[in-house]
Amino acid sequence: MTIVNFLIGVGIALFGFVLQTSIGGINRKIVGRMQKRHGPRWYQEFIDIFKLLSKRAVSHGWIFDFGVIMALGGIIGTAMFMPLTNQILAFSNNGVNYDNFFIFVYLLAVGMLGMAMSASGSGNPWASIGVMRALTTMLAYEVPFLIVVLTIINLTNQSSLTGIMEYQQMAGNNWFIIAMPLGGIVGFISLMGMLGKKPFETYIAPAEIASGPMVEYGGKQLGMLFILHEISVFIEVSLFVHLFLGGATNIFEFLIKYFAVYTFANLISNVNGRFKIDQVVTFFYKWPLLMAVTQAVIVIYFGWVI
Amino acid sequence: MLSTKFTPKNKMTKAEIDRKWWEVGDYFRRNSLWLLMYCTGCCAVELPPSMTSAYDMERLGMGPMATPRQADILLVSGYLSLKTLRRLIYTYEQMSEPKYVVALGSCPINGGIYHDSHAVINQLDQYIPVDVYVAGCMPNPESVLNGFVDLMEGIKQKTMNGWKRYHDHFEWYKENQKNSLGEVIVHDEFHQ
Amino acid sequence: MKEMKLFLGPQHPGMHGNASVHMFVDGDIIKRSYLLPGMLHRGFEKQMERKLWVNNISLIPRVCVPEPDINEMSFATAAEKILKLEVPERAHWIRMIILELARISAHLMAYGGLGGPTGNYTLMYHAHVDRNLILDIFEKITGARVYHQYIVIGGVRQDLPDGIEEDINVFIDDLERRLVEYRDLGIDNASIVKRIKDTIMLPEEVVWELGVTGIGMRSAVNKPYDVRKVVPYARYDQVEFEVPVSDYSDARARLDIKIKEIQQSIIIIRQCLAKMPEGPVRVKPDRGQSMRWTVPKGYAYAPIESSRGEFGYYMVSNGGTSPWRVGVRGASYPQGLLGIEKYLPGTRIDDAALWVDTMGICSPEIDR
Amino acid sequence: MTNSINNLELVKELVSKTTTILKEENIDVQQLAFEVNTCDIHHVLSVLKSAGWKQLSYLSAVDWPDENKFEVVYILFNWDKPVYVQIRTKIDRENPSIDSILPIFPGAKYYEREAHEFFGIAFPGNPDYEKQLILEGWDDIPPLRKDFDPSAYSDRKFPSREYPQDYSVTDEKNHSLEKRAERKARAERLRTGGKKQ
Repeated sequence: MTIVNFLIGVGIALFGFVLQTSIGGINRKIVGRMQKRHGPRWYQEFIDIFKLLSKRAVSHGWIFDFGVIMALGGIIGTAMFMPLTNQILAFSNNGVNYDNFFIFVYLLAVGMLGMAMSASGSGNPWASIGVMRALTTMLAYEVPFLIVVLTIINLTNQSSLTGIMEYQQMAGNNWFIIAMPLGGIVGFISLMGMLGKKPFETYIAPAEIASGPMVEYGGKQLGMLFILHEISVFIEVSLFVHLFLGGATNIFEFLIKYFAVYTFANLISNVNGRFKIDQVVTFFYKWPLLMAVTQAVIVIYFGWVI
Repeated sequence: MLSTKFTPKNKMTKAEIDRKWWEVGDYFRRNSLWLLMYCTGCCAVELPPSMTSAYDMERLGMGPMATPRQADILLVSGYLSLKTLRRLIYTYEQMSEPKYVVALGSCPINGGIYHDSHAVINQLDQYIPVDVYVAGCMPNPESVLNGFVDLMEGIKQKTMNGWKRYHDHFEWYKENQKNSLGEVIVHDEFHQ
Repeated sequence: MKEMKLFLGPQHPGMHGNASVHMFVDGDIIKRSYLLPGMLHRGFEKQMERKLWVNNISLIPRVCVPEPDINEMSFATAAEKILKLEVPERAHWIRMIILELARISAHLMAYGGLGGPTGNYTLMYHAHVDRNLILDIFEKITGARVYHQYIVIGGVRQDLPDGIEEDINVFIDDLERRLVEYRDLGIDNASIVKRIKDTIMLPEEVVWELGVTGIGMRSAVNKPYDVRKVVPYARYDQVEFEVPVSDYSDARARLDIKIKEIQQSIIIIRQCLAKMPEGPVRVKPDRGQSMRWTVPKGYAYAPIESSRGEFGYYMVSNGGTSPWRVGVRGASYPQGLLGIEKYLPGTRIDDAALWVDTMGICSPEIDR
Repeated sequence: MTNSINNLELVKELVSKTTTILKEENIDVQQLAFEVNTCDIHHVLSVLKSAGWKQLSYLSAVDWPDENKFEVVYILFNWDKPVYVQIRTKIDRENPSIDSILPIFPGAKYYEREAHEFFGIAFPGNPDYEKQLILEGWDDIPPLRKDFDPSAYSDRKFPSREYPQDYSVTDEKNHSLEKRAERKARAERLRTGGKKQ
């Protein structure tokens, strides 16, 4: 574990930020075309973020400020562990890769909790409703997602992301989304929930709770939240690529898969309405949970993996 | 060609450095203007066309925002009744700086068609500083967009500093607000 | 549990127009709620008393912003009722075309407004594209996009321009084809159906208690209670159209009726274009008389079917050069004020914006 | 519309049976107006409501300062027998008060609040008619009374913009032709973008 590892880790986080921000911008353009309009410039998201950082901000006490920084730190810390391909990865030692899946599950929660803390610190009732909804949504999508991932871990006998990637690449690119179709669908639906895309956008919901947790943020804090959001999207989409789409052997493969997944999620999001919070929970605990359990039974007891 | 090694360093003072950074910031600020759509009046009905596909404001990097803290522009769309003005001042003071005010329609300029009404104020810039006026009743989407382009140009030329004026002449603005509104604080049966 | 107080508006993305809904919530359920109107108050009724009859024509469209033409029509018919003035035949048909185009535009705006509370912005963008085409047609006919000042006392301001029939036909054919798409994006979209089906109910007793009219009433009582059918104005008794109704009034039924009404408006416009006779379009006051134009003493109430319900002007003249008193009956008055106080409680916060949207509440006409 | 005449007759009969009609007006084939005594208002309204006129379309007041009276207007409508009925009554302008019709038409609540706000008419029986509805912090006589002058109020309260040049046609030094030429030149300048031709 040398300083070089840390530098690579920070580099990956930075790469993730730049990648997701540009792809987000391109996606805004694609969605614009879908809505019969021209759409913004592709680098608009960068301008937005830097503008927010250049503005003055109001503080609502130290919890408010500290929560944002804690969330951003937590997310950057998570992103540092993310492998891009089989080889590009920050922390590894003599062939042992430190990119266990559970690192992401735990560290992502730090980001979420920091944001929840800070938003509650603002004292705005919309923000506390938003936080409550965000945590409820998290509870809803985590359960089916974890069942599917545990099935994968059971199948591959390891929880390292690069290990799972290599397992899929070994026998002629046998991706889990094809090998375990039900699980793949559950994974994608949970991904939509993680990204906060439209049917599950309940905790942002501008027209209902005035953008929820973000309601009191402006200026620098909002800029940091945007960076946080971009990096967490990077982590979540990469997790899906690595777990279900066979990872990537080189960086171009990763970029193509990443772009495809994110764009697909975004397109689905833009022709849907959003659910109410109780509908989100019942939805996740109904079909995705059932499908995830069925998939687990099929894989573990019957061993039917294509 | 001068060798950089021996040229004396051009020392910049702190003020100059700040100004340079401010200019860099101005580039970002003028290319990403977020609106706070406070639909104070009729002109709000021409905003959906200018925001949606027909005129597509997002080309210029502009978009609607949900809360005053996130927004850069306070878009006063039309006449202001006293009741609205109270809430508008609240909203304006909540926005994070630098902030700009764009007033649509002729009513904020001189009262427009409601110049003799008992409920509508006549001149907005007595109460909060206004950066750009877009005249017309109601202004077309073209002229609304033109107003925003003017605002961008003004940010580039550093003439859009209404928010600084509000700081400098805070007493004067408060005085005017008190004279017309009686009291700026909202009192009604729900704010017990 | 303690009640928490929330404001939906006046500056809130879910609120249409400048009004504020104050809600006291327990968890996610609204316990008490009020509408706080008056932020769009301009003192219209006072302003009209101070202006000449002719000047008022430029003032009245501003009463209800999303659908200005009903104001002009209502004002003109009320004055004509007192004047006992007979309007040229062609003017009636032109008025109907304008009113129906305005109805389509208001319905599209309201239907696209569904995109806001449910988050489906694609629907909103598509609806606004079509609405913008209507505004272009208006610009060709009247010279203005939103406030037309076209329907005046004694007819319409000027005749239709050449070739406008072609434009209108092209547009309505196009729109008729796209209605399917609107259904798919909106009320038949699985994720939106979850939000709007079986919620935001409006039972029949409530309709009679509040005095709700328009789509809200027709969706609940299952009878064609439409002012155009019941008290026909202009030449609505000479065109054939259906009034879509239903007997189960949830949010989806009301939106469904909206789409069906667009369809019926298209049919009416087609008939108008076919049946419209040639001839003069306006009874003009003599040259130089318009400033001194007086209306005899009298009272009249002129109801019009707007996109939200019965809209009317109550007009009193004492024989002077300006109206003595003009009262505006806003179509969204009952459901907007008493409805929010009595029937919004019990729903969830998520539904509040949708409630306001699908009940058809237009704040400028409540405040005036 | 074949039976609209019958409907008119029906309304006339109903109202004349219940009360003495001070004045009757036929506005058009589907609209009638009656002026009745103030004490009979509730009776007339409830009779009409039970006969099917169960929608209160409008409630407001008209100010007649010459007679020193307020006129309160109720407009009812029946969707099955389509006739609009205006019921009007005159009350004193000093300390105006009329009993609320809330027990008959619950929908009248906010109309009455508004009438109180704009005319100052009291509606005993309506629990919160005295609360402010539309205006906020009003400090003058109710605005829709005829003796209220909004222009003076506006001049007193809201500062107006002062223009360095007077563009109005009532200007004493009004040189129309010169002004028109000036305007033309300005338009030309705008059109060509300020370039000299």
